[in-house]
Amino acid sequence: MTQLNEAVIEDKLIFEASDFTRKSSSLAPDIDVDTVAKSLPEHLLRKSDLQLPQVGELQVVRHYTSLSQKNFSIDTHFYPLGSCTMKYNPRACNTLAQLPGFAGRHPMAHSSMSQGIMSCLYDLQNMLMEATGMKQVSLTPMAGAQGEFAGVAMIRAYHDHNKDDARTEIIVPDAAHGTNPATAVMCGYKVKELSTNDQGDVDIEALKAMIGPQTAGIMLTNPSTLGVFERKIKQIADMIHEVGGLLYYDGANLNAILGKVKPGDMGFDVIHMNLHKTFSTPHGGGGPGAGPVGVSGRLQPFLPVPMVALKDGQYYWLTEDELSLSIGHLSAWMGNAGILLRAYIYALLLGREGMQRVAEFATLNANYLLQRFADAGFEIAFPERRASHEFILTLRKEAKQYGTNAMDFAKRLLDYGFHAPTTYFPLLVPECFLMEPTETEAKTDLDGFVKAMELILEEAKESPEVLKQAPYTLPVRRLDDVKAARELDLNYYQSHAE
Amino acid sequence: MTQLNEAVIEDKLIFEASDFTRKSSSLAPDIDVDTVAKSLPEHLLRKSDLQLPQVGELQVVRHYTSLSQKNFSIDTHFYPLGSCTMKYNPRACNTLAQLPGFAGRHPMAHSSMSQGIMSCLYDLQNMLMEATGMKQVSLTPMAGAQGEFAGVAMIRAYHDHNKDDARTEIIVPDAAHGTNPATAVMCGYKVKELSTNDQGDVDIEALKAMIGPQTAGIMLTNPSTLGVFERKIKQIADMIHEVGGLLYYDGANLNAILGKVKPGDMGFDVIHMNLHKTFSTPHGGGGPGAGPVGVSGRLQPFLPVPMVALKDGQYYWLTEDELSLSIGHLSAWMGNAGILLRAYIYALLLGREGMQRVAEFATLNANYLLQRFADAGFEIAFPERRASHEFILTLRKEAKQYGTNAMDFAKRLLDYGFHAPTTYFPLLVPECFLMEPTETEAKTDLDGFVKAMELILEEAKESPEVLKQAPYTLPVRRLDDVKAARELDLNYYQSHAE
Amino acid sequence: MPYIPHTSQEIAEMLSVIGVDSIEQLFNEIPPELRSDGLDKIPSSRSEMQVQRLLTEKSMQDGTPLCFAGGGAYEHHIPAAIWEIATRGEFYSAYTPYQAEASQGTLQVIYEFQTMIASLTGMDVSNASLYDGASGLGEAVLMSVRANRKAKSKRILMPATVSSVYRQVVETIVKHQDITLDIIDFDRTNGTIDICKLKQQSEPFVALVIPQPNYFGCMEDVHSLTDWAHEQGAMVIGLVNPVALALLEAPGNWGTQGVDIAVGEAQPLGIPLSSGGPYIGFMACKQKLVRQLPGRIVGRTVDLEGKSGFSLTLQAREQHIRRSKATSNICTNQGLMATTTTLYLAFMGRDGLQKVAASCVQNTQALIELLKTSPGISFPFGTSVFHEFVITLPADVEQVIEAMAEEDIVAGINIFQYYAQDGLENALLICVTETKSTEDMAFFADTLNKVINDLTGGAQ
Amino acid sequence: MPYIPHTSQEIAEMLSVIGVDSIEQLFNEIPPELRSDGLDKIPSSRSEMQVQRLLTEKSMQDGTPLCFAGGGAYEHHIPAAIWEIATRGEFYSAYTPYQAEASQGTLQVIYEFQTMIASLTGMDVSNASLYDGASGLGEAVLMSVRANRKAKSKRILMPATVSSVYRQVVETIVKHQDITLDIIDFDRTNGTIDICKLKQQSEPFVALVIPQPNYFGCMEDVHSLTDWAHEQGAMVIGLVNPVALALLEAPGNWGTQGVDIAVGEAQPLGIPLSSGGPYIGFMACKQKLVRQLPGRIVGRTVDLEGKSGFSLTLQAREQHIRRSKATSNICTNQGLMATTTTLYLAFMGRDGLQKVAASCVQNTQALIELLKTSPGISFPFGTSVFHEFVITLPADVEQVIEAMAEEDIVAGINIFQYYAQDGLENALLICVTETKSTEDMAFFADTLNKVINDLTGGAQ
Ligand SMILES: Cc1ncc(COP(=O)(O)O)c(C=O)c1O
Ligand SMILES: Cc1ncc(COP(=O)(O)O)c(C=O)c1O
Repeated sequence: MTQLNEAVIEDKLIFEASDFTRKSSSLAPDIDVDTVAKSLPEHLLRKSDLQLPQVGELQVVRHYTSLSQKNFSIDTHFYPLGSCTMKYNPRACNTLAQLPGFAGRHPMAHSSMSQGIMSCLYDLQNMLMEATGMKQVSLTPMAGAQGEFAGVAMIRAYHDHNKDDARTEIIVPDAAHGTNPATAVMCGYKVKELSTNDQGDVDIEALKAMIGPQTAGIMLTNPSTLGVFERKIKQIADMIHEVGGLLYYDGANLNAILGKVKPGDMGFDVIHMNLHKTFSTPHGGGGPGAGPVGVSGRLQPFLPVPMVALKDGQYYWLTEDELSLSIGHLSAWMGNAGILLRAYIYALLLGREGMQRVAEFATLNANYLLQRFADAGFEIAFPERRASHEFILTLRKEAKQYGTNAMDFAKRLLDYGFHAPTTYFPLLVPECFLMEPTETEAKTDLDGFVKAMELILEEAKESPEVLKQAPYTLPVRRLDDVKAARELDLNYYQSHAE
Repeated sequence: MTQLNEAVIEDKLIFEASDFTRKSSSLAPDIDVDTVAKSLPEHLLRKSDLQLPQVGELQVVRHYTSLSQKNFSIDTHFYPLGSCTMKYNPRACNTLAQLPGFAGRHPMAHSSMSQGIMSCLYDLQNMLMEATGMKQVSLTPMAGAQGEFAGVAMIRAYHDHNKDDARTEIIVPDAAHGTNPATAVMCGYKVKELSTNDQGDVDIEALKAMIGPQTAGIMLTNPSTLGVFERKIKQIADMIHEVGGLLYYDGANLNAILGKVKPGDMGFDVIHMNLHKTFSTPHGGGGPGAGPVGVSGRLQPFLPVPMVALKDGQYYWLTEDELSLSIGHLSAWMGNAGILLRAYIYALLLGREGMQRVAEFATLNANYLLQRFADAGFEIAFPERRASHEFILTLRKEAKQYGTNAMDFAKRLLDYGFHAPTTYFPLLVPECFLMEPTETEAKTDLDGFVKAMELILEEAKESPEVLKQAPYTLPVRRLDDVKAARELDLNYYQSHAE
Repeated sequence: MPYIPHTSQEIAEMLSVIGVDSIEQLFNEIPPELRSDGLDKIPSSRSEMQVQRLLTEKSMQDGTPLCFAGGGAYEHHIPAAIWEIATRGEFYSAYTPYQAEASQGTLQVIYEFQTMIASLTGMDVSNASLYDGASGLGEAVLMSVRANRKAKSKRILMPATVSSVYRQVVETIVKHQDITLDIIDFDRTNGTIDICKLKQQSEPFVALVIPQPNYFGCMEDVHSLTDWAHEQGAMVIGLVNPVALALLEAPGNWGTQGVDIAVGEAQPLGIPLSSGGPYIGFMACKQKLVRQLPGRIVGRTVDLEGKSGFSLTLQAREQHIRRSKATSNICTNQGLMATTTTLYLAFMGRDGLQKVAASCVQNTQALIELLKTSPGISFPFGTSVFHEFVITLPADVEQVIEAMAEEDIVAGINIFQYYAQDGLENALLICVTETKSTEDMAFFADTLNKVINDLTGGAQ
Repeated sequence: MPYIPHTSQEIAEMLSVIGVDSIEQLFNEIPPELRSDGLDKIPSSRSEMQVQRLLTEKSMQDGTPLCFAGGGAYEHHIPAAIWEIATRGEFYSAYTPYQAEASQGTLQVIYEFQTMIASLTGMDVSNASLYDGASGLGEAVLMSVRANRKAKSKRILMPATVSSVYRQVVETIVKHQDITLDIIDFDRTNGTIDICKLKQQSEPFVALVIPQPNYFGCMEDVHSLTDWAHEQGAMVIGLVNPVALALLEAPGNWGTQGVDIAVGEAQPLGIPLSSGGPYIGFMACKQKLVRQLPGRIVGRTVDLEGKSGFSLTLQAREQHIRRSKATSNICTNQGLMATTTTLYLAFMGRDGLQKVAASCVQNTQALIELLKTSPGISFPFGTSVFHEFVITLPADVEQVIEAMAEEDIVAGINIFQYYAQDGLENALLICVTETKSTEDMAFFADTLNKVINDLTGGAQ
């Protein structure tokens, strides 16, 4: 009875609503295209069809407004995606960054016409230096991975500058994010994988065995992606420095320690930060990010350009003209300037006091959630450790006993109105959930989340099929990823040629 | 299997998420309230509890973002609500009206600091004069009903001014909108209801019988709310004028005739416009609107103030100082100025050409829809007439044969993703649907709508219960309006005191 | 064709379904002699880019002055999230929630709005909004007359401490129904209702209006006024500023019984100044008067599965059902502004609103302190105020305002124009909210001193 | 506590569940000697109101100049609806769509983005975005080397008509992988690749980069260049401006086979200038190269009921699966910008984009006509351009730019600094898009003439 007749209008692709004879927009200038085209060299003109959709404006608004409603997001759902730091994103950060004076500024406008934005970036450089305990910060990398690239490139530039060209290896723990080894390779290094012990710490003996004059450096994040703090960090730093290597800090997990401990004090030579995590710039369904790098004194000459400097009350761009050893430019101008601006605004709103609270409440929420899950009978990956801002739960028991794996739990959580935690990462914990509640979630939401997991556990015991077929309440049921990869359909016009 | 466990978090009221001990906002100034309160007279201070919710910012964002998703709206759905003119609302109208220079202007700022906004309002006055064929326009009424009030008050002021105080009656057709008779009463008039003939025209004989020296005026809309054009309008105007009465034009249906025929040319003495309909300012879930009035020469002295005038290149406010016969002020300042601004922007975007098209395509869409419904076997209320921008379908046959009334069809339409047309208005057509597609809907959407109605008709025949229980796919099932009115619950804290 | 999505092929198909040759033919029921000859005086259509440029220029044409005017429209900080959420298409482009099941978003928001307004005013029930504070006061007067049909008069006592523009609007709205507004004079020494003159009223009256704080920024002695009016068998209409209610007693608790109707302008709660509108009138009343309330009302109910939901209720009071016997002709109201107000109060919370109110008081006191030392300025009503106060100037107030405008300051409101016969010569009404910094106030005071000095040739 | 929703009662309950006495105790695994001594140099927190005021002032500090600079970042009209929709919380605050079922909005948008980019470039497949055009070109170079493992060299032919900043970025990105960029000189008379010098290349190379239009605004002879490179057994990377592609042939159709990889900056499609970012690199390629594409890719598939849906696919190329063997280290990309671009193209449509492009060409020609009469200005490469052109000035270009800035004009880009050794003395690169009115162009020309006159003491 409650079913709808099959004719209910399915959501279309914008191309399916298009008709090339439609001319309905108020958005384009009024001009005769053909006449103008005649003034261009004939043989370079477009002869091939330009297949862009022609749809009425109202219909476009409806299409994308409706599509947006199919997303989970931090503005609508609890989103405990581990290592991704999905926290509250104050709206003022966006509205202020879009002020015409900021949005309209051309990157090549003379610096005399750019003092406003430059002062913001300069202040941000300083705040990030203070927050991380590094000597200098360059804001230009456009995401964490580009920050990593900049960092490892600086390590390489440093060794090259010292003519120390035997250093061909970068050490990366097995728990590390995939960007770490991928970056090392882009910088021309061989990757040595370092194992983790059963407490989630780096295996010091293994480390000892792999370092030497060939070691360019090590890439760590602390707390690690296992959600625990590497307690022997000082010893590791000393070991690496002793053999002439440098330490790279992957700052994706900075949320856990903001104001509590600084990477500079742990002995790191270079770090990147993910401002789209710790400083809450929008994730935007996959980006943009911002991945500033900070360095200790010895890497300062190699920082990527441009940076902002201040002389006689005027801000100016610091470029390779003054930093001749710089690893160079990573983007045409100042990276994701508009995102940096949002991070700056967020930093001003938080202030010193707010930053202190970030780590405190992120950690409180994570440890509370950990304990609640432990009490509910779930297996914690590192039960003897404190959680940092995130922690790992393993569902291997459930997988074995009920045949319901981590993905099944994840999909069923969606039905209960919660975004799933990160699944199957880090790779070394079987059937794992990496959970990061962040500081901006209320206790009631954490309790609701635990309750949902308890209910799903019940379902797993009683009718595992329910989980395996989940989700049920979303715009689509479980999707066939295998088909997606085997029968590639990446382009509407190509796949639907006729 | 697909059911969710009962524990899924129900949508709460904001009050249920509140905790008075929470202090989480970045939005308030940092100040010690108690100290300041001491500087105010003690006996006037608030002793009673201030029950406003204390909720975290993220939680507030989530609450209202999620609530918004429970609405149908023009940005998400076809919304053929007759007489409401739910058409495309270009976003630029909103973003430009919110520019700081407009949004931040205090209404009492000196006119030397207000030339920008005043020039917009002045231009709008002129454009509306041209569009309606009236001699002068005052923008101040804040919605259609207030425009009606202003209009009838002017009629009264006119007769009063002429010492013609025997005129105590206003004639209103039975098909008229409820605001018409309600307004007449607010202006101290008795309402005489005029009947309609079976072609949807005013019953001229009945009219003849009721007019005389007691007639202050008549309120008409043309096309009427029956969706047809009153063909004898000139004759009616002459009849009323002959007995010394005036003609009021309810401009809610202006969309039907914009650029095609002007109320001034039909013989009307005073009109109001609903800019939130014809000029597409946002309906906002119930308002705000804007209901400017236009008048012929004889009512000009009575227009409500303020208006904008121009002298020596400077705009200034025209008030009762210069218009001593004005009916006065209807709002503290210039009515819904920000809405007027949106209408002005829309008018600029449409321009002369665009305004011509409004009526053309609104009429095309309505007549097409009418014909499609006729072809599909639905009964049209006035089958021999052209539709204007809207038309009426009566479901009395279906109600009788299948026991499914207009409300059942309406609710079932929601399941199919279409907002229902206006139901049970005008009151004189049984089981009616007043449908207004507007000019901005695409043919494919009209076709989809017809298809849905056809399917529902099938359902009505085969299993009327499906309709009677609809909707099924919305956030709530059919609501109990009787209970709502009987067991009044209008205030959370009062109804849930404990 | 901007905004018209039809292709020529579609137009042809549609015409053929209808059975006509041209769109023009669809207008053939309109008598030809009435047909319009076009819209020549309306400019040709412009692209969004052109309109954006034009409007941006117009918006910047008058600068962004520092605003010290109040008088019914107040500058407060508006949290960014509010308008971002309120202008989401689903709120912004929905109609009045006639189909409740498809409008639960708007309906729940309004139910929350009603609850918040009732809490703020200390009343039982609130409606879903009226146009603005001034017309709302008009509706309140009409309501008091309706609710009091047995009353011997249709006389309303209207203090002169109510904004004169408000009084004008009320006059416009109620004058056709034989209602009279009798103005109650104010006490020249403290700027509040003259209690002695009030108590001399011997004729019966329907209701007394009490503003709090009043137009001069002064606080009325609401408790004794309320009790006095009730003793006379009349109703009390409280006209209140919603921000002030964070610190000042709610009208529902004035005197021993509280007022009967509370009304006011909710613009201070998250709505931009925007040249005077769109704003939003709010109105709340005692439970027993609910059937006399004008405007829409949302009620909580259940669906056929027993799940809680919301719908428009008590519609039998309204014009679309009751027609000529309706409580008011209002139809379209200020729904989006009700949404905004609800968002504002939800984001600020009780704490936040109290802090805003306290900050207004503190800043106002600070500016008063600065001006106390200004030569020639006096404070006719003393300085016990909420966030507005009156000063009288030793120079022509209009000239002062103009000279301040030259310095990009909206100096306040010339109230001499309204109270000329009350001896408030060259009086200026000044408002200071939480938006003003210490530097802003110093700049105001310095500029004012300079302006006065210039105008008086240094005589002060 | 801004953004922290915990009440003190809740904190106490949570600590007790955890079994610790204080939040501080949760940090007890951090060696005490490492603990930080605070964040003293970071300013104290400010309210949203204070930050709004500060940032508003900073944003206005430099005015809103008339912008005639391009060089990789272009001012176009951005329809209002785009950012209103793109910043809806559901798009703005979602993460990478790892849970496909809960991210169909973003995923479908990106699928549509890929389709639009593929259409625009005439290629088979597109990825979901790269950081920006410059780094995208770096990725394209890496991709061509990966795809051509059998090639005898790692040499890339990089014309000097590619933006010098782009070339610098590519250098930074590729230099650790033994890739060499050989710069191909340009023809001094027409500002395009010097075909003679190019054809003298005798050593093998992996790929030729072809910009269209090039950095000088001139149009390269893309067909013969593409065919020539293919004949040499090399790949072709087309570096294109997406607006220009509305009128100019798509790289997929250059020469007989089309390019192998098309890459560029999509900022002109609805993204504000915003001091250089966030922008968005796009990349499309032939089907056979799809497994070498860096970055995310969305595919269409079905759910277990056969309903169509979307998910991230070909993830085995990416760093989170393939780790050190990934096609790139890119993870977070420019998703929101892909959404914006998609919205822009959907709103403008084919017609709209063509009109924007035509308007750019027309306006550019108009300014050129005006400047032709300016004494002392010359056009080293002629005037057959898309929407940018080079002039040489009879005065110091940096001084001219500064003097124009005084008049609130961004005059263009000093390209003398990049091409000093190429004889482009005092060359200025000027861009004119559809945003410039006739008055704007006249103002530009007049001001430039005046400035030159001032600087040369009227010698011109
Ligand atoms: C631990 C870790 N390192 C590095 C990265 C890469 O950062 P980005 O995605 O900004 O490139 C991430 C992001 O997911 C991460 O979680
Ligand atoms: C025919 C008609 N007249 C008058 C009105 C009243 O206008 P408003 O709602 O703007 O007060 C309406 C609006 O619904 C209407 O449709």
